[in-house]
Amino acid sequence: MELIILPLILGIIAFFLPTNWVRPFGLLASLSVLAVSFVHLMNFDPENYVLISNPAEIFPLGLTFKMGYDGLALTMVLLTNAVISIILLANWNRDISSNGRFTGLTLLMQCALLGLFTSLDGILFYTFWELTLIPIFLILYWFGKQDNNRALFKFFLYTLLGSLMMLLSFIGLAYFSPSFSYFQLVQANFDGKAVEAALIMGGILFAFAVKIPLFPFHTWQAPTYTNAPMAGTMLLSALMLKMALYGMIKWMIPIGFEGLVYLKWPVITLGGIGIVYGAIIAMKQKDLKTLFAYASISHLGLIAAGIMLFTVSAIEASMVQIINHSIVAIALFLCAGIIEQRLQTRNIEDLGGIAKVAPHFGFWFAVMTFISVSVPFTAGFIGEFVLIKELFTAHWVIGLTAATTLVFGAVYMLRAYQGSMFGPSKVTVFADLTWNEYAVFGILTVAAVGFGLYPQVIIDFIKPSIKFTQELMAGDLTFTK
Amino acid sequence: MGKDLLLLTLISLPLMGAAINGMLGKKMPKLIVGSLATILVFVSFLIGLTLFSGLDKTTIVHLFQVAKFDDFTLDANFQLDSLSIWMTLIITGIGSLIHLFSMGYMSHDEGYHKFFTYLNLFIFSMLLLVLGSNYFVLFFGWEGVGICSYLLIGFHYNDAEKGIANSLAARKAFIMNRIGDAGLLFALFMMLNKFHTLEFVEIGKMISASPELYTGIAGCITLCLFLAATGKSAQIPLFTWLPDAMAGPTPVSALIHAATMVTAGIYLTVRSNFLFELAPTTKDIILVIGIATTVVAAFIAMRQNDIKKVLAYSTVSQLGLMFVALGMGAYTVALFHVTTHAFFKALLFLGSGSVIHAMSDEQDIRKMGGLSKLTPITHITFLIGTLAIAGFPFLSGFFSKDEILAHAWMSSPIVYGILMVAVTMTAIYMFRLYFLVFHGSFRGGEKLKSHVHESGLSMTIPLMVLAVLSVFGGILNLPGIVFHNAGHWMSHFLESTTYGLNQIETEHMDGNQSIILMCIASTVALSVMAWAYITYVKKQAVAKEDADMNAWEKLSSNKLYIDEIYQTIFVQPILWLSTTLASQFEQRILNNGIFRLTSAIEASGNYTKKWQSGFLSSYLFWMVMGIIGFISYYIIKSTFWN
Amino acid sequence: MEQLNNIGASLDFYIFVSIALFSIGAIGVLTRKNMIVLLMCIELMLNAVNLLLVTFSTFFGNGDAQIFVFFIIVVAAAEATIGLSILIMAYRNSKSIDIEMFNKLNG
Amino acid sequence: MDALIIIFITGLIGLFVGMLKKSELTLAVISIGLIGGFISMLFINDYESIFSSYAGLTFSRTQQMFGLLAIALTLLAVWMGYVFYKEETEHTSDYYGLILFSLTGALCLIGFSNMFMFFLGLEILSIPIYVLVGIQKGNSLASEASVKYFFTGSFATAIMLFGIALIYGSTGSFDINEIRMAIDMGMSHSPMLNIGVLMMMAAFLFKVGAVPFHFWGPDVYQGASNAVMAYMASVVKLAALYAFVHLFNYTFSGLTPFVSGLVLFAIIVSLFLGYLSALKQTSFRRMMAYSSIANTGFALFAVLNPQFGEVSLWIFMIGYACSTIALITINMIVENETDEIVNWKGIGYANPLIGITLVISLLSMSGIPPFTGFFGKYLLLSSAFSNYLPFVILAIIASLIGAYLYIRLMVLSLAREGEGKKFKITALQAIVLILSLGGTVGGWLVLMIK
Repeated sequence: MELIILPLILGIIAFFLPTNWVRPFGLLASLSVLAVSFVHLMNFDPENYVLISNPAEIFPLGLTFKMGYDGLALTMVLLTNAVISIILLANWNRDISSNGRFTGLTLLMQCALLGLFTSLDGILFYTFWELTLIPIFLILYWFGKQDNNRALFKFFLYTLLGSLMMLLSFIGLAYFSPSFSYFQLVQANFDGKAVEAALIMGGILFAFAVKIPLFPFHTWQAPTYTNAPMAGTMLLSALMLKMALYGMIKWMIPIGFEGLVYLKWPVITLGGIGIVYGAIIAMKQKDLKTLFAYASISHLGLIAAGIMLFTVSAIEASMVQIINHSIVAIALFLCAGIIEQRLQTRNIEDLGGIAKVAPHFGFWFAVMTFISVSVPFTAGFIGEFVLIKELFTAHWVIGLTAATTLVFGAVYMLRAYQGSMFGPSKVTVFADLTWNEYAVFGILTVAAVGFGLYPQVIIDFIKPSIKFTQELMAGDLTFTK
Repeated sequence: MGKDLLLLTLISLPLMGAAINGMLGKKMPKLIVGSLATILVFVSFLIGLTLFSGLDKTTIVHLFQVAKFDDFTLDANFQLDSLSIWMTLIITGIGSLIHLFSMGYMSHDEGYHKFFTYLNLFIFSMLLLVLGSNYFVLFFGWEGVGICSYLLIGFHYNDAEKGIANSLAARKAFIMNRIGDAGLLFALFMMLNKFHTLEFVEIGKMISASPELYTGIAGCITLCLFLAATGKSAQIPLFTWLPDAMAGPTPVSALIHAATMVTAGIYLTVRSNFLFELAPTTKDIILVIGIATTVVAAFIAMRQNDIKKVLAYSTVSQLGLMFVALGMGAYTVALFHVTTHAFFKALLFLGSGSVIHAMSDEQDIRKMGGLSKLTPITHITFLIGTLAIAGFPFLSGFFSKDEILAHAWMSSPIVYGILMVAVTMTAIYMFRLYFLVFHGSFRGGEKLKSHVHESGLSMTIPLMVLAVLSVFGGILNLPGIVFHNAGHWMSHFLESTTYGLNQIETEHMDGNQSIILMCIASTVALSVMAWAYITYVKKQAVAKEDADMNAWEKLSSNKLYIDEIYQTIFVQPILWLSTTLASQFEQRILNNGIFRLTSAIEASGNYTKKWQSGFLSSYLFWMVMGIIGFISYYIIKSTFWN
Repeated sequence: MEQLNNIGASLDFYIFVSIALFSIGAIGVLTRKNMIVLLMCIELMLNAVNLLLVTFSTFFGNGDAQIFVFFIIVVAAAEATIGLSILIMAYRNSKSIDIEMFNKLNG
Repeated sequence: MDALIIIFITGLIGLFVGMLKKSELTLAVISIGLIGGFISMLFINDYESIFSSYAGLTFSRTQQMFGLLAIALTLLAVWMGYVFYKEETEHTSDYYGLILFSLTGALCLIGFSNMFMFFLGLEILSIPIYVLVGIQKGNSLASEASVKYFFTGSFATAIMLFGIALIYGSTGSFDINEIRMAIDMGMSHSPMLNIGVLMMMAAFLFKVGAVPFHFWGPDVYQGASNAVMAYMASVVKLAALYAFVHLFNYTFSGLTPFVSGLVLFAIIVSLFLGYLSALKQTSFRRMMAYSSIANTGFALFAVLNPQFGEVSLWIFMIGYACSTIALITINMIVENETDEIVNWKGIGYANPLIGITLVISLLSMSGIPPFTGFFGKYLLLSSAFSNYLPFVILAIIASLIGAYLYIRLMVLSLAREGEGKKFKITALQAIVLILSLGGTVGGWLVLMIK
């Protein structure tokens, strides 16, 4: 429980701190939360569930305030804490990080995310799902571009529409399950009611599809990213999108499994379209952030499609890919942020020759580029390899479609990199990296390469929980602690 | 020291070098940086030799398990057998020579330590490629060399005038290789689904156990593998990146784009021969593409005026030749040509490098001429290289090429005929190049001439070593007619790894037939040489300007317009699609569609609020209307509801 | 029933009369613009209700309805007073008692 | 019973205390009286009253809860209005007296068990409001509002009475239990009864302010003062809604399938009309009026839900009333002679307390968990889910529009660069804000206790 309470308290404190204390406080706070989660990790055994809140009786509305984590959730928890710390570190040399409200909101965001990942109760899940929206909204609004209201409303209402659909699904779910406890929801039997299952699943899917975002629901993303501050973009792409993917693995498919037959291929198709569409649009974008936004549409389309297959390997691979994408997202948006901070522009056409004036930045940007095109020795390679393999096994057409990301990814990423770093030096003065940026890049590279060479860590961690979920769905497990 | 440990050191030494140079290179003096890199590679060459001498049977070295998914596992294993060790020797041997060469060549470059870091990294990934015991590790190496070649081609990215061009060339190379890699990936997927493993040995066992089971899938797999091979080894349709890749420093061209990386495709094919043997169709396709490539490239090479471009196209052509051999199932022959080609092509590139160095970075042969006196060593070595590639009797190229021609003759005279044409063209452009560069009068102007000088030792030693190799390389695999017992030593050495390959031994045809073939080959070489001597030395002909070229010459010098064709067929449409989608679909339909909808909803508020007129009478009126509506509702309802 | 029959009129008759009264009142409310007349019309509607209630109470022969009528009368009186005072205030503010004058609040 | 009497007496005392021209004193008296009423309402069934109990006025558990809520909300409204009331010291007590009398009516309306008390409650509730709306004598808008409210209101009363008369005519009783019995015994098809019920429903829809009887709402809310509006939007709505739900879920439950169509129509139209018109308002109180029309639309789902209707309504009203009171308090703080919404620019960023309160209130109104507004909507919709799914979906869509409305206001008031000037908040207002915030955040926890 302290896992969720701690960031809440720290966040509230951060609001009232004097300006010059905020920066170190924020970093320390996030690190302390990270430490706590590591303590959880130390005495965690992937084979079983850890329930951090488990009241005996069922409250009105079928509310059971169950909270806990398995390997899957704990992975996300660790990811969240790590990412939050890295984001705060990455913003160290920006004055946004000395703003109490920003730090506080980030920590509240962390609290909401941790709650989301550890909640084992439908309504609780929905609650935290909505709560994450508020801090990010305020961050975007207060620290983003000042004329960003339209993009902001688009983002908020779009996601809100999605979550309302999810609410409908949960309301409908109440008719199939005695309570909102995760375990009972998963065991809710739709025998012979596949269509209902599909409808309920569809409602939940809508919420996730907007967040991910899947192909036709992605229009909020690019404007939101471009208007957001660097930290906001990082939070969005490195964490909030992952909520949806996690939700798909942990909640959507296990709950509505009977309906999966109806939704499997449509979603995979959308994912496939997204892969190509995002990549193709990214090719000619001028604004680095927009480019990366479309790139992430392409990447996440792949992950979503892989998840919908719901084979064990696919889910393991998508977890690897989720982590990798968080790394990539932070890396790329940090690069864009650095360029913007130094030059007040992100337009590739105004850039060029930065590598000459700032060789270290050039080098690290290159490394990040290669990580993001998921060359071997990086986590992305394993993830994409297995995901595309699974898709190819499911059907060769989608396999081919997914594989285009190998080529197109190289095309737009190299264009972005070379366009901004190489060529005739339009940029004459460019301050090279500061220590915290070095640190961030270093950490990210180590993580990417580490997971790329030994992804087994992640796999061992989540395989039991997938198996467990499958048994739970099959109902051979009467597990209702 | 156990074999596996030796193997791991062999692989890790270049990586170590890369790490050290990468981190501390900036601080260290250039000499140490260069010699460190060189020595490490050379040491691994020595280790390779020891392994080679002590080689008995195939040994697998298990390093660690990368990932275990529920129906397959990905392992980092290394395999030690004749093929892999042979490739290792080529890579490390040529590699160390070229390292040595570049110590001199790059001495004035500010990116010195970066260069050697990349080179060592390349050697490392190349070793991964050839030593890996399964397709997964092979893929790691496969992509790794791609990255290194990207980095090295674009090495001078911030060069004042050629910076953009260099980085574009690098990008082109990387992306085209990526297309090939996709093919390799799909091959891997199919193998995983079919065999549930990627180990060469195990797949080989399965297939040899019951070949008939796998004939169908083998076709698809081999096609994908061949796509990958075309990407790396610059075959039609993916060959256009190689000439552009000459933007990189010359040692890079020699090492990566002549001797080692581009032969990865051949290695891959030989490695998976058990699959190719099951897919005759694929082999025919390989044959056709090989022939096409070798002819086309040779044709283009004839009117190139950039010394490195000529060599690049000749590389493509030679690779095509190797694929012809593969297409005919003569794997060891292909490898033999790989080896000899590595020798003389490296030699030629380094020679051209030394020339360019001497000419202070001038690459246009129209500006050269008469360098034979100014740079004697380069001249001699270059001549040897030329003779070797042109198939001058009893040089390395002569034998290796002759093997291929012999097989061609065996399979069908037509193939043989076409290949002869290609061979002739090879001789033509090589001698043209040689004579234009080293004979006649210097065309570069006095100022330039004063600078011209012979390169230092670190550059000439490799040249000489390679010259020796290119002369005597043929001994490795002499045709049987000369020494029956020593004949085809290399083929026999490699047979152990190439399962069930159908050898067309030259022994099968009677001695004089093969002698006739040899005679034809040598006569062609000699006559072309004579012709070239007359044209370029006696008549003092020089490379024409573009203006007064005839049709075929234009075609040749413009590379058959293939780049332009690709541009219009593939690149432009995609970019157009990108802009159109972004502006039309994305912006107009999705964005504005939603925006219109929302604004319409918002605007509808204006109408709803009009209802609130502010007049009491209208309020009362609507209330009465409501009640009347209620009552009418009752009337309707009561008629239906009971 | 008897009493009703004695007067020679059926229950329906009374109901119709009161409905008529009520409708007249309603129509008056709708058509007239003078507040005082509006007030009177509403009183008329209330009286229609009274009539109806009284009729029913006679019909059922129990008295609660008649008590209810008294309630109504009282409340009606209260409403009338409040209404008149409001009317006066309105007149003070905008020298008119025509309801068409009051449309500052709209939209 | 005692609660009513205490409150009524307090109202009278308040009037006399008012002669001392000491508004603080009046406030103290009134507050004490209300708190006393609250306590006696809390234990209303647990002790023997000195007054003989009257059958027409019973307080079951739910009714008791509604009563408590009504009193509590009145207390909040009284406190938040104090700043405004005390300006005209000689009238302070009039305001308070009237509000308390009206509260008495509200309690009657909550506790009624026959048509007498119902009618009386309704009138006692309404008549003081007629006065309160127009009590700013000089203000022409106020007088217009009170004129409109009075005429439409008394017209509705007449209709209501006609309905009651018809129901009496068909069932021969004023007692709701007897009426229920009569309906269950097969009266349900008698035209007189049905039309009577429909007329009552029309009047109810008027009282709660739902389409097509909503017209008074915006005008009256805008014309009335913040304080009065707060009281109307919270207590009056609560009492009227409860009476509506109680009558139709208990007494006329046999007719639910008959009226459901009309109710659903009213719900959907109110939702969309309310939110859409609210989008285009510039006056804050007017916007709140429209949004209250829409929220009424939500609340009416309770009418269709015999089992949980009243509980759901209770939770929903906590959420709605608390956030409304909070918002109106804020409006009162920031208002400078006009109540244009633009006054709100940047206030949230400059004044943390206001900021937090308005953010949470608005989020609760847009139905975002874990705030009471969400659970209210959740309960209402989930009970209607199985039978009226399409309408639930429509309601969800409408609530999205509503969310847009509230978020827009939130964005406006949280603007950074705006002229976010600091406002001084009196202790009483701060208390009101915090209390209502508590209600908004924790009100739904009551569910967990039960």
